[in-house]
Amino acid sequence: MVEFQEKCRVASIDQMASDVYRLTVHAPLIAAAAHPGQFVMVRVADRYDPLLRRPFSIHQQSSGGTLGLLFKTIGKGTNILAAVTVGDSLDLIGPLGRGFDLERERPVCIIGGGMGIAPLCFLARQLLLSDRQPEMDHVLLGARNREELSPLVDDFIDLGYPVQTATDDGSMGQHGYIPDLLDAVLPAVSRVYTCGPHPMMKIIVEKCRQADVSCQVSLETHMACGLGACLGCTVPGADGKYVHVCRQGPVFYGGEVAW
Amino acid sequence: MVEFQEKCRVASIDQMASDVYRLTVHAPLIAAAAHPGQFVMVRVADRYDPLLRRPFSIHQQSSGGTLGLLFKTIGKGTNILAAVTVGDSLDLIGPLGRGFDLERERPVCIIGGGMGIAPLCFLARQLLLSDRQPEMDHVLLGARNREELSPLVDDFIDLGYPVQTATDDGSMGQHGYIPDLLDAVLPAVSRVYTCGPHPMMKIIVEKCRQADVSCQVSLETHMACGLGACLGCTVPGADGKYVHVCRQGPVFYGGEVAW
Amino acid sequence: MVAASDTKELQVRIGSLTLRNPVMTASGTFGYGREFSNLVNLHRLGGIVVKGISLLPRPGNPPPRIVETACGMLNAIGLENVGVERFITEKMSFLKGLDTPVIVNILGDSVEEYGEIAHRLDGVEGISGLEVNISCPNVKKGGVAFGTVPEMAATVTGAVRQATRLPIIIKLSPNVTDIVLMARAVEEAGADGISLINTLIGMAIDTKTRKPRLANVIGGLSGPAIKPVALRMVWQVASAVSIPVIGIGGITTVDDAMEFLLAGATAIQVGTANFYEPSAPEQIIQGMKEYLHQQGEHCIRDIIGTLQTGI
Amino acid sequence: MVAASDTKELQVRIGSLTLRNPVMTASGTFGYGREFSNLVNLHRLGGIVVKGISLLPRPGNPPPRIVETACGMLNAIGLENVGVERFITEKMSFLKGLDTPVIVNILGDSVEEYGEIAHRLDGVEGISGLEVNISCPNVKKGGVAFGTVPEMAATVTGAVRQATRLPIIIKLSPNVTDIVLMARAVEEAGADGISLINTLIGMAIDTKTRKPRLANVIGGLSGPAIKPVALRMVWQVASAVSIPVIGIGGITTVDDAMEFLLAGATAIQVGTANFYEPSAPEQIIQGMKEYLHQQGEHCIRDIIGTLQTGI
Ligand SMILES: Cc1cc2nc3c(=O)[nH]c(=O)nc-3n(C[C@H](O)[C@H](O)[C@H](O)COP(=O)(O)OP(=O)(O)OC[C@H]3O[C@@H](n4cnc5c(N)ncnc54)[C@H](O)[C@@H]3O)c2cc1C
Ligand SMILES: Cc1cc2nc3c(=O)[nH]c(=O)nc-3n(C[C@H](O)[C@H](O)[C@H](O)COP(=O)(O)OP(=O)(O)OC[C@H]3O[C@@H](n4cnc5c(N)ncnc54)[C@H](O)[C@@H]3O)c2cc1C
Ligand SMILES: Cc1cc2nc3c(=O)[nH]c(=O)nc-3n(C[C@H](O)[C@H](O)[C@H](O)COP(=O)(O)O)c2cc1C
Ligand SMILES: Cc1cc2nc3c(=O)[nH]c(=O)nc-3n(C[C@H](O)[C@H](O)[C@H](O)COP(=O)(O)O)c2cc1C
Ligand code: FES
Ligand code: FES
Repeated sequence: MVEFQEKCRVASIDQMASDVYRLTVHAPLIAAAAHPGQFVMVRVADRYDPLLRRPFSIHQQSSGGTLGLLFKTIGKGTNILAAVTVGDSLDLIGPLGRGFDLERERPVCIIGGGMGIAPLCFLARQLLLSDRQPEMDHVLLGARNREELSPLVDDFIDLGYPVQTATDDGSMGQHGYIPDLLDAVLPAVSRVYTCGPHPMMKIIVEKCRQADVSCQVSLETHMACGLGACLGCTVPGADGKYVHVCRQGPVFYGGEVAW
Repeated sequence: MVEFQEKCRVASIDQMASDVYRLTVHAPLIAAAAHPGQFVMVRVADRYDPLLRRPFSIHQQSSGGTLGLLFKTIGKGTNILAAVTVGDSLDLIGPLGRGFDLERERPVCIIGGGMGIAPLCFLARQLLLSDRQPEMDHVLLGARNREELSPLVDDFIDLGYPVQTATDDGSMGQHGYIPDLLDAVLPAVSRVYTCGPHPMMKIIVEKCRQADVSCQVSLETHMACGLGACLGCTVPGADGKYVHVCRQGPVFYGGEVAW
Repeated sequence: MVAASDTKELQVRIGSLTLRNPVMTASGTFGYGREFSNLVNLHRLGGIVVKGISLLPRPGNPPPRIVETACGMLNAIGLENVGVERFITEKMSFLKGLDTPVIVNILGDSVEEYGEIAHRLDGVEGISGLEVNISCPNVKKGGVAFGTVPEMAATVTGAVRQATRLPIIIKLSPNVTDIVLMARAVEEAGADGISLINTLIGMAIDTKTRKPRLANVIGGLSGPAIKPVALRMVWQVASAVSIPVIGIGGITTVDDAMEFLLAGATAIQVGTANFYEPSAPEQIIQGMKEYLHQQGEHCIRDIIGTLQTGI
Repeated sequence: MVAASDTKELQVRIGSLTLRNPVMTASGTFGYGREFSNLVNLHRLGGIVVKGISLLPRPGNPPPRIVETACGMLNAIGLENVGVERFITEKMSFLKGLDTPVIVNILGDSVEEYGEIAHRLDGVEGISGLEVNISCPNVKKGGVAFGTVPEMAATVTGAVRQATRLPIIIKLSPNVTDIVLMARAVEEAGADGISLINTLIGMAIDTKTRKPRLANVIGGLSGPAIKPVALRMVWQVASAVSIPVIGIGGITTVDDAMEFLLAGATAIQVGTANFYEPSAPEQIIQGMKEYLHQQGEHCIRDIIGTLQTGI
């Protein structure tokens, strides 16, 4: 396990939708060590308001030393982040936490909802490294509307994955809920990877349990340190004990946590 | 007495020296009511760090509704201010406090040190409105070095004032101290206006007292409100009672405060 | 009458005093009202609490008196004020012209002084209530603050109660081990309401000069930094007494204000925020109506104390 | 020997314990040290205070456990820890390999428990001292915190003193009326040092859901927001006791640290800052040398308590 604190120059910031941004920074040390499902803690301002770093999944990574984040503006920190400009310096700590186990068997099913799609892009790319044919896999992506979903879908299609979509407003793909798409493909897959809203993941974990398919989920909780030190990021584990999302996760097997 | 809270668009920001900036904002209400020697309270960030507004003298004012500030970066607030860009919005309250009394008799002597020159530019321009010939007046300006002083000197020269200068490092004008230049002109003037470092103003007030020349000084203290409400901006008055710089000043007659 | 009930949606009561809305300005942060008259529509406020008044004028502390801290500020004004007589003659003429309740914050060195000043203000036109600042040192008890000993706080409350027919609000100091003990003591002694918190005691040092940043060495900490402490104390006190509680401490936005109301405050005061955002009180009043709408409630009284602490 | 004296310029002592510099990491904010080993050079630190340890493992509070506030954060971790036995077997193997003093923060429900855990840790290789967290509720006294009653604090101090030969530091709670009374009580009961402050008690509410933001409703406030209160208390205590004082509260920069040393602290601890700026302790150590140079002083001991409060 290696972790770095790195001062990173902003290489690009693109507005993908009204409140969604893709940020690329030069972070050679973190990028070189990153594994899909891991995250970084970003210091969004060098003043004390906001005080704490913000956690973001690693969305993209390049051997050239860049790291991509995909984020939605929801509050103080993300709004500050959306206002950075190329050349600004950002302080990142990472890569942090336990990521996805890269399944060699196939086909797998990748299911992402909203910003939960962020880490799955990096996952999808890394899965291809083990001479896998993406055509056999399944990718189910959902979001509020086409504006938000469409650019993310392109990422998977560019890699050769077949993608099924759903949107809350029906503006792209199926009108409605991503987990509904799962039933048709579940019998055929050996592993499900998912990240998205908690209720969505809960349903998926339950479907996988019933179908006896291994399922990895990526969780979100409020975090102060991301390092396993503050013990602030607990969720109840399946055994009744608490688990710490930043170290034991953020990626868990469905059966490891209480739903 | 009128005061406004105004959201002002940044019209320009120019770096005058390594740590000196001139900021121009659109503030039609404040600009229309401004009198030389008055100041504004600027909210430099909409977060809570830094929390308090920062006081700045009104440096320039145009009938077109713009307001100019001249400031030196010394800490958190001024550094944030130095990073604004054209089009940003800044929240200002002003015009605040008691300004200079515009002397109709002549000649007057204007003495500024460092950033203390800021309000004197506005004063110098307003003095000309009463069909005064600036050639008869005296302007003594000092700063650390030529870089800081030269652009400010130009402002006075453009208005037609004769200017004498001094710098700490001798890079422009006399090597040394501004008050030394005063002795030669003091017998001839009917009024001295000064703003600058406290020790400088103290000497000037004393020289004026001895020469029985009326002298107005502009003071600086830490301010929370600028409105006379917090009672935080006190200095000892000449009568042993405290005076409040934001309301009873920032401009005082030399004899009103204890030195 | 829709219009009438509509204007009453924000109305609250502190003892016999009715406020058109729960948003007041805190003592020492709003001068004598007039200072803000160019920037704030004083007629929209729920109430104005004026700068603390003592029997005789006080010069206050030497400068420096204020210093900024992280998300807060320290002040050591030293209770500078014009004294009760000049307050009545010089400041009340403006204030009594307002259609907004004026609450006079009072302070003293001794129980007797509190009683005297309350007596002097009783019946003065334009005064709707007294707020009693008990964070002051009791000079007869070696300078221990009235607000840190329940018995002393109760004695002051009783003395003020005797001296006036005006509603009296006791303003508690947060610098105590058990705020509930203090609140119960003043409730029993006859307070009509309790306001809290006054400032936390703090300090700052200039490391270059190696001197305190305040001439008085220590001062009162206020602003957003203290909000969590204030909210906790308001919740504890509101859960323990049956008189109205007024929440104070770092309130800047409507969200801040609603936190205090949910925790049990009947009204709130905006303090330090008046300095950096004079529009805060009016924005909060406006925001409260929107909050009611969002929550599907009809009036602000349906919000007060409705924090759900169960799971 | 210039080199040797040079490396000693930052050296300070807490009882029999010598620290190579005054900069430690605060309990609960630095895990068991190892969590930061990728980011911080642990060998440069003056000391490491580990997460609070109880006799038996504790699961801690349900989530949510943390929330950000203005220039601060609230935590209600609920003293989750592995218990003293697993601490010794699982955590000490890493810690004892360090050349940096390790101070074990201990806590208990009863005086006996404090004594037992201190006894158990006595003589364990690699432990340089104990820091006693007395901000915990005394279950035998109806849940009143040990740290709010001088007698109870003294009793705990005495029990720990009896149970160990290690230097003991008592960590005071700031949630009291008179911090000096607390400090004197633990000094008399045999403490080798006093650390302060622990967190202020605070609260935050989600106005949308109308629920507390912490499952535990209340939590401990830490970070830059509390620094002025911490500094004031350190100054008061350092002026009143003759044992060393360790300053804690919002320290992020060398300037913050020097404020505490000027106020009388012999050493400091960096807490919440480890979360947002893990390099803070090392930056402070470096900055201290520069500060000495700027002030024309030779060693850090010449700075401690040199605040000039006269005019
Ligand atoms: C492991 C992990 C990976 C994440 N990856 C992404 C991602 O790739 N893209 C993305 O858009 N978001 C991601 N999030 C959520 C992201 O951290 C929050 O949206 C962000 O912290 C909000 O900060 P804010 O200041 O804008 O919001 P505010 O609401 O102002 O934040 C207040 C506090 O709450 C915390 N907080 C608020 N919402 C969340 C949340 N959903 N999860 C965790 N903490 C929260 C903040 O960190 C901060 O401490 C991730 C969260 C975790 C834990
Ligand atoms: C009436 C008045 C007019 C002024 N006009 C000008 C001007 O035209 N140009 C200019 O460059 N400066 C001017 N100043 C000084 C200016 O206000 C400070 O330089 C500025 O507040 C520093 O803020 P900071 O956050 O960068 O510094 P910090 O040191 O980080 O500020 C910390 C706190 O101290 C206060 N403070 C620090 N220095 C001063 C100071 N010298 N005077 C008052 N408060 C201070 C700040 O307002 C803030 O509350 C004026 C001050 C006053 C009172
Ligand atoms: C500059 C200043 C002066 C104050 N003067 C008084 C006072 O005279 N009487 C009083 O009871 N409280 C006084 N206070 C305390 C405030 O009324 C309020 O209780 C405290 O500041 C906390 O609220 P805030 O965080 O919103 O400012 C003063 C506060 C400040 C900042
Ligand atoms: C998440 C968290 C956990 C803490 N756990 C402990 C603890 O176990 N024992 C203890 O004595 N103090 C604990 N503290 C208090 C800190 O050690 C420190 O006293 C306090 O946070 C103030 O310092 P700071 O503002 O630098 O964080 C904890 C603080 C935080 C933020
Ligand atoms: S975020 Fe601190 S332990 Fe997980
Ligand atoms: S700055 Fe508040 S009274 Fe002058």
